Amino acid sequence: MHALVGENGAGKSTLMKILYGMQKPDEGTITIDGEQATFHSPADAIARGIGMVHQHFMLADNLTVLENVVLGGEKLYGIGNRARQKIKEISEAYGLHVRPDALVENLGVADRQRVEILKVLYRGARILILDEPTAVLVPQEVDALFANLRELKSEGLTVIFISHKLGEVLSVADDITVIRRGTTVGTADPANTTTKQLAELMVGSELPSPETRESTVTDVPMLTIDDLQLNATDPDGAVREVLAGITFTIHKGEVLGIAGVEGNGQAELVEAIMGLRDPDGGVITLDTADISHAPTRKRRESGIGYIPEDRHRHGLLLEAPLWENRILGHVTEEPNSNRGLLDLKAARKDTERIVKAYDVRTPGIEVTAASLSGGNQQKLIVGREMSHAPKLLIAAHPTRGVDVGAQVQIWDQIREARREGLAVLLISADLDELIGLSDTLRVMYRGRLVADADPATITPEELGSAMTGAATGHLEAAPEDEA
Amino acid sequence: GKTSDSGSGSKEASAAIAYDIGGRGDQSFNDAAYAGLVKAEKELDIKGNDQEPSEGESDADKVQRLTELARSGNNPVIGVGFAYAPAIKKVAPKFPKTTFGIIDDTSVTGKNIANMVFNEEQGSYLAGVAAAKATKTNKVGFIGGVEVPLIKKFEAGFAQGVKDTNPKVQVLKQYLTQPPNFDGFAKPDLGKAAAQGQLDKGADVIYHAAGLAGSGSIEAAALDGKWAIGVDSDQYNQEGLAKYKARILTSVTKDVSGAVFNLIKSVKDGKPQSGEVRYGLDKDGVGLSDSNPEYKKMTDLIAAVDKARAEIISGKIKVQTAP
Amino acid sequence: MKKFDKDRLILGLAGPVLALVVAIALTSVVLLASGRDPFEPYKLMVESAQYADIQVLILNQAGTYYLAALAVAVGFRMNLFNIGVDGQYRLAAMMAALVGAAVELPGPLHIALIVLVAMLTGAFWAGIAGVLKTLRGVSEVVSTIMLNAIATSLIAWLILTDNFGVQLEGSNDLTTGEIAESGWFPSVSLADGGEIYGFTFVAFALGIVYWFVLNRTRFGFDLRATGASESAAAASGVDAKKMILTAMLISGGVAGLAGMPTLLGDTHTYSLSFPTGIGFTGITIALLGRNNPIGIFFSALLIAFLDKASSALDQYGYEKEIATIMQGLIVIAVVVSYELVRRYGLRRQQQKVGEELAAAARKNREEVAA
Amino acid sequence: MSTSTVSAVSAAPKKSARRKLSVPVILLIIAGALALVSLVRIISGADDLTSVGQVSGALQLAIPIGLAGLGGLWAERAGVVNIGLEGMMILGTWFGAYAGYQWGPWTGVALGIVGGALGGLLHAVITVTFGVNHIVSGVAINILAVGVTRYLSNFTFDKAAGGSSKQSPRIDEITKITIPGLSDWLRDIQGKHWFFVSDVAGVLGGLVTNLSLLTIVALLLIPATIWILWHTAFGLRLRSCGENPVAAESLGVNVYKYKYIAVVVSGGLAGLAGAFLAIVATGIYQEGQTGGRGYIGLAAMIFGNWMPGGMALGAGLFGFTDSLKLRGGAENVHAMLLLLAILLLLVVFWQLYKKKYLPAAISAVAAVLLFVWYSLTNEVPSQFVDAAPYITTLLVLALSAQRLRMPKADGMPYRKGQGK
Ligand SMILES: Nc1ncnc2c1ncn2[C@@H]1O[C@H](COP(=O)(O)OP(=O)(O)OP(=O)(O)O)[C@@H](O)[C@H]1O
Ligand SMILES: Nc1ncnc2c1ncn2[C@@H]1O[C@H](COP(=O)(O)OP(=O)(O)OP(=O)(O)O)[C@@H](O)[C@H]1O
Ligand SMILES: [Mg+2]
Ligand SMILES: [Mg+2]
Repeated sequence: MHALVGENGAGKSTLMKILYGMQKPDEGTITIDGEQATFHSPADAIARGIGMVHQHFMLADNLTVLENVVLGGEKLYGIGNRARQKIKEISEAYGLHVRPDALVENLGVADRQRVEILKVLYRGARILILDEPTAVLVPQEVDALFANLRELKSEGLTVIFISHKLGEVLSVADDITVIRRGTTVGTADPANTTTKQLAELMVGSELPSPETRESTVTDVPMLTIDDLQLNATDPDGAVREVLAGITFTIHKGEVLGIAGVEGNGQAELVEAIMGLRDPDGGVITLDTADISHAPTRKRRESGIGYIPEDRHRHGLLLEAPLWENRILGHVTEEPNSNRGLLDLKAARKDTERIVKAYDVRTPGIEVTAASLSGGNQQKLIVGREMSHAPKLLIAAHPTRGVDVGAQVQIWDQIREARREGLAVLLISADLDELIGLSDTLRVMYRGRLVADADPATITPEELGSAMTGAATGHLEAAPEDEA
Repeated sequence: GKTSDSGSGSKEASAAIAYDIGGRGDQSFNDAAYAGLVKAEKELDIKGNDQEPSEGESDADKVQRLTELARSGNNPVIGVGFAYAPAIKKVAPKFPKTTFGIIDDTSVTGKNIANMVFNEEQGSYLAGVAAAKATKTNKVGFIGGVEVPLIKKFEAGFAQGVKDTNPKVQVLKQYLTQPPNFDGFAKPDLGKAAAQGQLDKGADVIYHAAGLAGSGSIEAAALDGKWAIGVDSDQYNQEGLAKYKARILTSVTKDVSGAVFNLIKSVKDGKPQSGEVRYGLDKDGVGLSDSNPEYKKMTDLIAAVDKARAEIISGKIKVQTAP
Repeated sequence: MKKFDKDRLILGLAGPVLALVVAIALTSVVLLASGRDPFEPYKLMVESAQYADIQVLILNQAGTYYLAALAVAVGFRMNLFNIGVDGQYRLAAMMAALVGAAVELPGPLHIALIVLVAMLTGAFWAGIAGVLKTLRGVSEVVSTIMLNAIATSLIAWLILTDNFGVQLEGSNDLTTGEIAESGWFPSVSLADGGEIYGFTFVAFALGIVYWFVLNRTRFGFDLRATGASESAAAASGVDAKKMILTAMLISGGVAGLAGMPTLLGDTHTYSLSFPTGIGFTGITIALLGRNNPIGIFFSALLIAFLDKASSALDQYGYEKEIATIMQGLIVIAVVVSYELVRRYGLRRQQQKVGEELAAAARKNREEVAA
Repeated sequence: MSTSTVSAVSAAPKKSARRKLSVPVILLIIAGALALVSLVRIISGADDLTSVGQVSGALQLAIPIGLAGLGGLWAERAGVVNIGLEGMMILGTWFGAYAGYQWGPWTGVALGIVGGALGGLLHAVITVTFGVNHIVSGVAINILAVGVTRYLSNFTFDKAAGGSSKQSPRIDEITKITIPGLSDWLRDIQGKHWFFVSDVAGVLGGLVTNLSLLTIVALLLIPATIWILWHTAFGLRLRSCGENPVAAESLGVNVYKYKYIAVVVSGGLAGLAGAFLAIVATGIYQEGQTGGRGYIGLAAMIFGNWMPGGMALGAGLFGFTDSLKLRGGAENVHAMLLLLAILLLLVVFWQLYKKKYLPAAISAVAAVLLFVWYSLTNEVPSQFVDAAPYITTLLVLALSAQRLRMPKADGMPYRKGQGK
């Protein structure tokens, strides 16, 4: 099991895409089993036993798991029952728990990940490439994944994986390669390397830690949510509770962290607070004003900053230049516009400022957002949201897919603003981040807040178990947390 | 700047026609006008020019077209179809020496304007008489291409002819499309479906005033072994319909070609027509064809038609122009 | 920034020029294949376009096209495909003509009323599609196709003499009656070339408004953002439904104006022979002009030129359909060349990015080595 | 406690969004609808509503639309929007007639398909290889097809006997079959105007009377499409290109190839639609014959939610109302008012049941108005009769809950090797 680490845009994904035949190298060779190989397309790579799980899942939402898996490999076991049987077989053999006839659209991230792995195994791959497979998983899921991977390794498969979480890299990898700006800058032996050394090798800086112990929490409530209820109607007419009885308060200078396995209502909670969904019950109060049914724009103007979970869908106009992306979401505010008219000059100037201040790596502000790497896109978003001095920041996975260097920066920004009275609603799958940044922790399960915990004492493992619904109420550090 | 005077040196006498939607090749109205022009070319030794419209054009385009034709020395310049009325109104005063002809319109007048109009209702009346005589089911059908006043004239005459001949006969009527959707003159499958509907209701004679779409009506009637009545030209002799000619009882003819020829001739003779030139049954401007041998055998029917013809010409019967 | 990048300018011009050359070459091939002179038709068309009256015709037509294309472009800018411009402008022209003929007011007021009625009617008709889309999720592509046909029927009914229509004595045409002279929009008369409809200038002025609203106002930004990414726009505070409805209403309102140059400048009445199909040409022009007001302007001129200059071909024994073929080929060639030029530009940009990163990497390595 | 497995928990399981209608349910729905129509027929006396002629007319009018829609479906399932259907259909009419009048109708059909497929190929080159906006390309093809066919007619049909620059000579007919005994028997039963039984007989009769062989081919293409696209490896690959081409590419699918095939097939189907119009529906080529049916086909496809069955339903609805209006519209469409009023009444009950009082009230008012209109008049003005197919389609779309799901990557540019 070989790990590849490096900062954002270091070239990890690109290297793997070359290895998988999706992009062509300008020079250099690829050697498999002592044999030199050139790939013109993924089909060639697959034929040579290489399989890849991409950073952004490569699944067709509107097709079933079965269809997604057999696609491109129809010759192996057909597209009917034989294939279904084979999928069940593999699924059982590696404990993947995949249902072949489910629509991918209805699956959570972890399930999708397993479908991706199954896709690769189905083709009998001997070399498995995983690009940031753990970024979206909770610890238990990560453990399960690594258990799966170890199993594969024991069967003689080779696994290459990319991760920004250096701890897990050290714990599972047999060998580590560090790349920076497109070249190998070093290798490391996990047995006698610390995360600190690894981080230094990567970015030349120290391993960041989200620790934040001095409390800045005041008793002025900024966001109060009272008995929030949100329903959704299924296509067959059945009404489902998506959120129920959500009640909490975030004070000025407080970071409230919400832990939960993805798909348990966090996204919907954020959307309800942002005004993207109209709640079916309950009251949302921002700084004494009732905003339960206010339009999104009004909420943003009254001081909510938003770092969305899916930056491509909710945070950026990919085909627009950076300065237009800087205007997005704050078109009615200074310096972007003035009495209904845009102030392009000021907006451009401010974009330059953000690019500098937040170290967005880009050749200029006229390039499209799509041409930035993910980490840099995120920095731009954070920069934009912080530029309007928000009263409340909703940060969903603010450092997902962001390298360690940039992580520190983002955390620092949040901390600093918190000191000045910012209230933060933090949602993250990275439990270290959650525990490190939050003043208060809540656990969300099936649309309800089922537990709370003190970040000072809780461990990721304990939090993780509550996220699966195994524990409720106030979580104590000690193992005898109430059932 | 310059103007589009192609100035082809009008030594040789020349006449021009400007077509309506459909243009040359429509096997109907426009082609009939063209036939008149060709006949004039042959018999009067003049040069004929013709120009097509473009789809959905405006009056300005028509003005430009007529101006260009007049300026390059054509005389007469004939607008085929009532759509040319506003354009002729603008252009005619600018070329007082040129005669302008317009077909199917008398709303624009002037010394150098000849309004060639037809009593379509009279021809249709005769068709109504023939239909009423030919029907055995006492149901006959009328299919109009596009519901515009001109086609309603056909309907009015036909219905009156039927009723006057045999009040018991029921007239089914159907229009294919509404203006400005002129598909009803162009899509034979619409004509076919409409005719089929009337046949299913028991009609056994179907008269169409639907241009090309009417060929679908003729087809449907013929395949069902029922009678069809054609329009504009003698459709019995139309090549495209040869297969169904045996079931084309007769056709209501409208002598557009003759009208065009006459106007050109009058100009050539130095006595240009002006004002309303009406072509009715009297001048054989409209009429009922009798090419089908089966038709010729129906003496009773022919007698009734001839009687009606005489009464219309004498003014005893007044045919309505609107239903 | 390097706004006046010379390379970019050359690239920008290279596209259209290359496209025209290719389209003309292909058309010549068609001519040659059918045994015609491969070059004379162009000569004839260009010659014909030197006449003042043809130029006026082209300009007037371009003005009409411009309005229709702007209407389409407003929709396209936010991924709404308003195929219904055709029905919208016809219905609008008809209603405007009806109201215009029914009242008599002092000049500017009369015109203003007519224009207002046209805009409201167009907006109303497009608004139906907008409402259906926002409330019921009906695709605007389907609903506007249907509404075009329904507009045809509605007009046919309204213009019956039993309802609101007028049939002049001796005419086979149905009209809405003539608008009094106070409701005529003044034209610019040329010595012998005819008249440029005054409304043509209004049309082009509207292009400036379009540009300004889209690129310089908050509303325009919201609209473009919605077009670029509906989800991102929603998260940024745009009410997507309201935006769809608004865009549809604006598109319809502008569409309603498309009949105005002809109505106010020439016919002063709506009749069965009122020009049709302009909405569809508008789609072509908007696409050809890439929804950009200047691009649309040139596209409108180009298409109008091909339309009008081609009538000369008829006289000289050439099939004027060749101009239609040319239109199709030009559209294809232009958009393909846009795309090729865009890709070339993108590759260059990426190269630059790559070079910069490589340089940075080298520096880095030296530092590491040091 | 950290050893607990999580895999089973993950996201709250949602119910499958796609409900599969089973065959009996579909049959039941059809029977219900027919019974309703029958009721209206009995009340209004508009016996043509379900007559043999009406149904067979509807079929004939629906087929070109349905074939065009099917063409659209093939392209869009592979992610290419095809608004050029109209143009490809025009090519189909021209090529079909050109070959048809000279070498017989079946050659005409073959060449019509080829003509349309050529249009499709051009669309594929422009959109897939050059990555141009699909709508632009489609619009350009529509213009080009009009120009090319009209231009060519000047050199071909114009010279032929019985043709002109706008019209081809007559094409021989394709064999039509009528099942002798059955057809007459059904027609008899239909003629008795019994409740329901006659309606069933009328519908069945319409489907077995005067059926051109090409009509049968066209009808079979719908199940064939379902089978190819949903039950073969080829179809899976093709659809994956419309859902997520980058994922397909990452699994070694040659996305370009499938897009090309799909768009060419799409053009071929549109060409077949054109050939059908020229050869079966009309018997000649006629300039402007397609008259926007390509667009209507596209609308039918969207109406049918990008599924062949739904598309066929859309085309059928259109053909049915179109036929109704052409066959004595004033009376038939008048009866439709009653049908509509009853349908709206049902909607009212449904909405009341769902406790949606305001929409129920609106529907109720509309139903009453329709009923009043129905009872106070004898016919509908012919102008509105003409609009009947369009209004019906709009109403159906507006009343049925719209959960349109187009292929995810439909209309999106795709470049090999540039996926994220
Ligand atoms: N062929 C190339 N030539 C020059 N530069 C390239 C090339 N390919 C990629 N790059 C640059 O190198 C970076 C590679 O991005 P890549 O996706 O590999 O990063 P990454 O290491 O996966 O980052 P992250 O951790 O954010 O996922 C990009 O920023 C891109 O600009
Ligand atoms: N051939 C190339 N030449 C130069 N740059 C390239 C080339 N191919 C890709 N790139 C660049 O690679 C970058 C893509 O990086 P990529 O999206 O993989 O980054 P990432 O950090 O992995 O982002 P994310 O975390 O969002 O996936 C873009 O900046 C793109 O411009
Ligand atoms: Mg990456
Ligand atoms: Mg990344």
